[in-house]
Amino acid sequence: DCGETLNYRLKWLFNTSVVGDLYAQDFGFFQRAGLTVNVKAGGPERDAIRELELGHATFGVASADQVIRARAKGAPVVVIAQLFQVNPLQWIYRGVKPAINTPSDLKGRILGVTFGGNDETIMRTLMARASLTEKDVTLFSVRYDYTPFYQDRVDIWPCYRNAQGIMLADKLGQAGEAVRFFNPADHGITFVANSVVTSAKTLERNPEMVQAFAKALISGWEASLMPENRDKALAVLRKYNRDTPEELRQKQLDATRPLVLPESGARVGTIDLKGWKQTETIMLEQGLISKPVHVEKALFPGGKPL
Amino acid sequence: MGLTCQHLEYRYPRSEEWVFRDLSFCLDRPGFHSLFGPSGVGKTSLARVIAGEINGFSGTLDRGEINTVLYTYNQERLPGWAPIERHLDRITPEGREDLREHLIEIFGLVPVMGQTFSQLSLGQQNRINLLRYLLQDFQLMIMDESLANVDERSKETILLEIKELFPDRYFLYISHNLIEVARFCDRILLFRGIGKSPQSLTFTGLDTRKTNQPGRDALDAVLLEIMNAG
Amino acid sequence: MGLTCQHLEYRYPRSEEWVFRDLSFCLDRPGFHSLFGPSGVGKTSLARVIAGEINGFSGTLDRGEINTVLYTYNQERLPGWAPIERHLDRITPEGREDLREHLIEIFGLVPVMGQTFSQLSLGQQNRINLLRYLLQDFQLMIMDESLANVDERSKETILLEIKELFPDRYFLYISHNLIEVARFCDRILLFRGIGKSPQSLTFTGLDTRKTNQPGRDALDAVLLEIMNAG
Amino acid sequence: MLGRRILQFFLIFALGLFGLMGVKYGLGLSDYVIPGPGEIITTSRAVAHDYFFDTLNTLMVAVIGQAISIFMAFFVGITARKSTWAGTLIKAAAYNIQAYPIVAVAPIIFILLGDGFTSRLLIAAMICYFPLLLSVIGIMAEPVTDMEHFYIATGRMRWQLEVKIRAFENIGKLTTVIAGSSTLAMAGTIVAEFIAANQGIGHSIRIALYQSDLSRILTALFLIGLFLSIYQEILEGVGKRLTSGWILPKGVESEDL
Amino acid sequence: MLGRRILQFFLIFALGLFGLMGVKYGLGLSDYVIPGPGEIITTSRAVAHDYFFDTLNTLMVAVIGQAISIFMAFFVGITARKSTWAGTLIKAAAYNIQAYPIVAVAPIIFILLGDGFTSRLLIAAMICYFPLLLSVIGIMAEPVTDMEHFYIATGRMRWQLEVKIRAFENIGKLTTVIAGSSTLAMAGTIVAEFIAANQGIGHSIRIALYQSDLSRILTALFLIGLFLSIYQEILEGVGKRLTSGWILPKGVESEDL
Ligand SMILES: Nc1ncnc2c1ncn2[C@@H]1O[C@H](COP(=O)(O)OP(=O)(O)OP(=O)(O)O)[C@@H](O)[C@H]1O
Ligand SMILES: Nc1ncnc2c1ncn2[C@@H]1O[C@H](COP(=O)(O)OP(=O)(O)OP(=O)(O)O)[C@@H](O)[C@H]1O
Ligand SMILES: [Mg+2]
Ligand SMILES: [Mg+2]
Repeated sequence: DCGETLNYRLKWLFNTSVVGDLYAQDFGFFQRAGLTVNVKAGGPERDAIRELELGHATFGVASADQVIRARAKGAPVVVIAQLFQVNPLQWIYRGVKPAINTPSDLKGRILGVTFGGNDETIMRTLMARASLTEKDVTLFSVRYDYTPFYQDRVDIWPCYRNAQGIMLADKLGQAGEAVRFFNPADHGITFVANSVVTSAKTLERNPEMVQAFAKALISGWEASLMPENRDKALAVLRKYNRDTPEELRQKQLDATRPLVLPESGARVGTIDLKGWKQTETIMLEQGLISKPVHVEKALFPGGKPL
Repeated sequence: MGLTCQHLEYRYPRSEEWVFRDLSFCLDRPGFHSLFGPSGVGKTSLARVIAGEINGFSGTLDRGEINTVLYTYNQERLPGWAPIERHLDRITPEGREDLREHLIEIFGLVPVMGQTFSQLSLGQQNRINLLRYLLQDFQLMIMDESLANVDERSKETILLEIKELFPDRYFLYISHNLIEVARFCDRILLFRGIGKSPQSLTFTGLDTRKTNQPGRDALDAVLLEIMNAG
Repeated sequence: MGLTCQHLEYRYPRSEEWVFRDLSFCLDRPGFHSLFGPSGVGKTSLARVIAGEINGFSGTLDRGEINTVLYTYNQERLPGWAPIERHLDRITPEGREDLREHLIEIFGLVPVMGQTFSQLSLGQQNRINLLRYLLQDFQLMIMDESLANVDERSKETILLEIKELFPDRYFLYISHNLIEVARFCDRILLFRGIGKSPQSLTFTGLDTRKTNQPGRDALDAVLLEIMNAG
Repeated sequence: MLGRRILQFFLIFALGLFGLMGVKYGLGLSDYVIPGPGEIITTSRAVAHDYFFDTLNTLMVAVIGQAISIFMAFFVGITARKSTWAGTLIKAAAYNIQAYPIVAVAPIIFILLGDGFTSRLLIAAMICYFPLLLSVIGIMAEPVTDMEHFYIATGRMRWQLEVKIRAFENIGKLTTVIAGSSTLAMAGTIVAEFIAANQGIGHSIRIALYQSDLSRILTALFLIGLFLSIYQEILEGVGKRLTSGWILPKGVESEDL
Repeated sequence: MLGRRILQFFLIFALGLFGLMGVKYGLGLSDYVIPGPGEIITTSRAVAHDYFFDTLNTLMVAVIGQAISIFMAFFVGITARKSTWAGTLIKAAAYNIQAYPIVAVAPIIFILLGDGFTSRLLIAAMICYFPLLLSVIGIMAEPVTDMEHFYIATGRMRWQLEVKIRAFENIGKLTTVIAGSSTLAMAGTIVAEFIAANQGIGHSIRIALYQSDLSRILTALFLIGLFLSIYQEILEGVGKRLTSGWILPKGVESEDL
């Protein structure tokens, strides 16, 4: 059934965070593996795990909290690769504000969080670590609209470091304002971000195909982030993300590289077992799941990329 | 037997006034009869009771041999999406095409067949409306001021023709023109209103037909009789 | 001088038939006049031309000393949100309250004052509508079948009263009842339709008033004259 | 009467739920895709109390929003009813603004009004008023000649009277549209909360969506439907009492009032 | 005529833009809150071409969506016009479903229909049809006694005829609502694209929103308004031609047709 088109549902719209996925598609990585893959954009109303189950997609991208929640509800989802080694979800704040060096520096500030989103989970965990309660800070409900941050009504604002982070920094930079980022990982919070998932059934029935897919995808990602392929990668982004100015795309691509290719030199796609376990622990602490799901069972054996 | 009403009583919902009370009358034979009486006395209400459009009255209403009652009034309208010709065509029961053409001729409506209803004068509207009812099956036709806005000459032609064409049907003609009623109608049901007893009286009119045109004295006699009673 | 029309021509937009062509007539003095003619001949159209509701005619229309023309027709309705009493109250010009009460009395409408318009019988509706127009300022009132659905006795009372109350105004009474027209009207404008020449003829009726009730022979003479001309 | 509407709502909701369960068990889907009955019950028990008050909160805003939108619809509809230049300009403005997706206009609203109660109300009213406006314009633009003739002929016609006559002639249509627009007020408020507010059931739905929690969403939908049924019941009752006091139609209808 | 509507649109849009600039310079807001005229011009030049075709794409879907929603509105409205149990049940169902925010129902729609063209169309139609439905129910529930009497009395009344009579009697109101609903079809399609599609101007707006690019959003709003003006102009023209062929009202109106 290699002739069949495999749908690969991303988590988000086409942007720099999915450069490897698009690169693999456009430069024939899947084709060479004998697969026909259709990479589809995601969005907040999209849920790749649901689509896997319904057969609308064969592979997808989901965040770790989605995977854990789905496992908690019996969805047979398995993780075959972890795309981000560092969670790109960070907080941006204006350079003129006092720096946030430890979580306890959050005290007394107005913090943007997306209620229900995983930034809320992360922020609450940080607060818990710093023994801050909701009385010590002001939580501000974040929407898609950045106006409250622009108007300086909120001190720190959650964003993807490599996407909106670049854009926000650029906009404020044009107005002569410098920015800084607050990265939870720097304070011991590892909360895994996007991973590639498929259903247990697919893995069981067609392990070779899954393997071929994972290999092709990871090769695509590796290639897309190689400095010598920068222009090709940018060309792909230009094609799918025509709306971002070229200059920003370059900055975004450069910011994506360290998030996917960690300094430790681990291979692209490596599943960070410890990170997953901590993610589960955090979710348990925060009451997002009621009992342990043993997420390691959902990770491809040994945490090694296929 | 024809139509018999006994001790009819009715008042409109949420109204305190009785329209009629203890109203009894009888239409004993087919023919062109009249329901006559001053404005507001309850003719329309009674007509709609007989036609089954008003319920909630008390007393007995026995339609006898009459199965099909049609009630038509002068404010009815035809839909405007087609010329009246097409409307008439669609509502003509099979086999009555000739009757239809004949009536259109007699009613003087040939020149307006291609117009839509709202383009007609009031009298033309009246005539079209009556015409389409006459094409239907009926045993009793109640004409509530159906020709009120038609000139007398046309009215005379129309009435005489109806009487010739439908000699065995019942008609109940509501009109405010006493001379007309006295001349053309057979039974004249004079409706006198709630204050008087009996509430209705029945007279016999001249029942003029094409073949029988009574003289002026006969007319005067009937007129006098009715006027004295009203 | 009163109302003069010369060579009036009119056809409805997008219609090919002329309603009237080369129509000329003159109403030379105040009084209760009539516009008479068969159904569909163009009475309503002419009335609306005179009232200024239809434009786009050609020919000359000279209203002379008449500044205010009111046109009223028998299908008008009063809004239903209040009893007619309240409506009448609101549209009575200052100082005419007595006139209003008097007319209500004469028109036989006292018992229905508390009802809303849709709760009235057709003839009651007719009367209310005419009544409110009579309370307004006017020099010429065109009554287009305004009393068509009212019984003859009420009609007579009403017409005689109107003539007494407004002796110096112009009225143009449109009705299909020739006897009525001949009896009550002064000038009778017979409208004969596009086919005939001249299209209109003017007769003089009996102009019956409370104080002057002509006999039957006079009536017969007028009737005959008009019928021969029609 | 109250019973009937709520009964109908229960029926419809139950049907929807059964359909969903049919899909779930028919396709053998996990609780993540479509939650099972057990989970739905547990979740709804857990959140019922909070959601109840959230929905109540939303309903309150919706009621005010509806009142505003009725006002707006009549205001714009009456001003725009004539085919004059000014009338068509207002109409064009109203139509154009409506075509803009609220999410796109919302940032501008927030800039101007902040993201508090006012914005929420304005967004709700803007979503709700337009359908009302269409009906109001349709009704207000059409003369009721037989009724208006007298007032025009005697120089008594004022715009208030014209509006009153036309509204009254079409009171049945207006009450249908107004009662129905409560639905839109509710939906509008929820959307407003979804994009702007920190409270209300729209806010709760947003959180549940982020957490992919269909059981919560179903609970929210249940409460929304229930509250709306009750509200509409009340509205229609009031409408009926208002109009039946006014009109006693001549004809067959009068019998079965 | 065509000129007038577009002229009006330009006027309105210019007014809005001036208002926005007024706010910007009045409050001294920086370019990232509200972009300045220079940036707006540069951006709109840059995206005009793409956005033009996006909007065209959206308009196409909106036209189809509107057709579907007219069909749906008449279907539901006609079935629900009687106050029978079945009629009120359908009405209750229609109303309840409408109260649910589309964003909350969207996941369920995606589960059932996938994320293709169908979902986009369905969402667009669902947003557009309800206001139509309200008008259709209002109109269909009200007897036109003087016209229907004959058909009822002679046993000729069929539901098709009843619907035809009532629709025809209210043709002016219906055309107003239908022409106006094009606005809602457009808004509905944009919302559908916003949450479901990967093309169309709704999709572009979504991207612009994530990039917080108000200049692009303004460009998109301009194009949406422009296309809609043209579409409505056409619709109203067709409506006028259709109805004027049918009705020649007796009365003053006939003069100024
Ligand atoms: N819907 C209604 N509600 C209350 N009262 C009504 C209603 N319709 C008519 N009436 C009253 O009932 C009485 C009889 O009315 P009806 O229409 O039967 O009179 P009618 O004899 O036909 O009069 P006309 O010759 O004027 O048509 C009148 O006094 C009228 O006011
Ligand atoms: N809106 C219209 N469009 C086209 N023709 C019309 C229109 N209104 C009336 N007509 C035609 O004009 C002619 C005159 O109509 P009008 O209503 O003036 O007659 P009328 O003398 O008042 O008749 P009636 O006594 O029946 O009321 C009729 O033949 C009619 O068919
Ligand atoms: Mg009557
Ligand atoms: Mg006439």
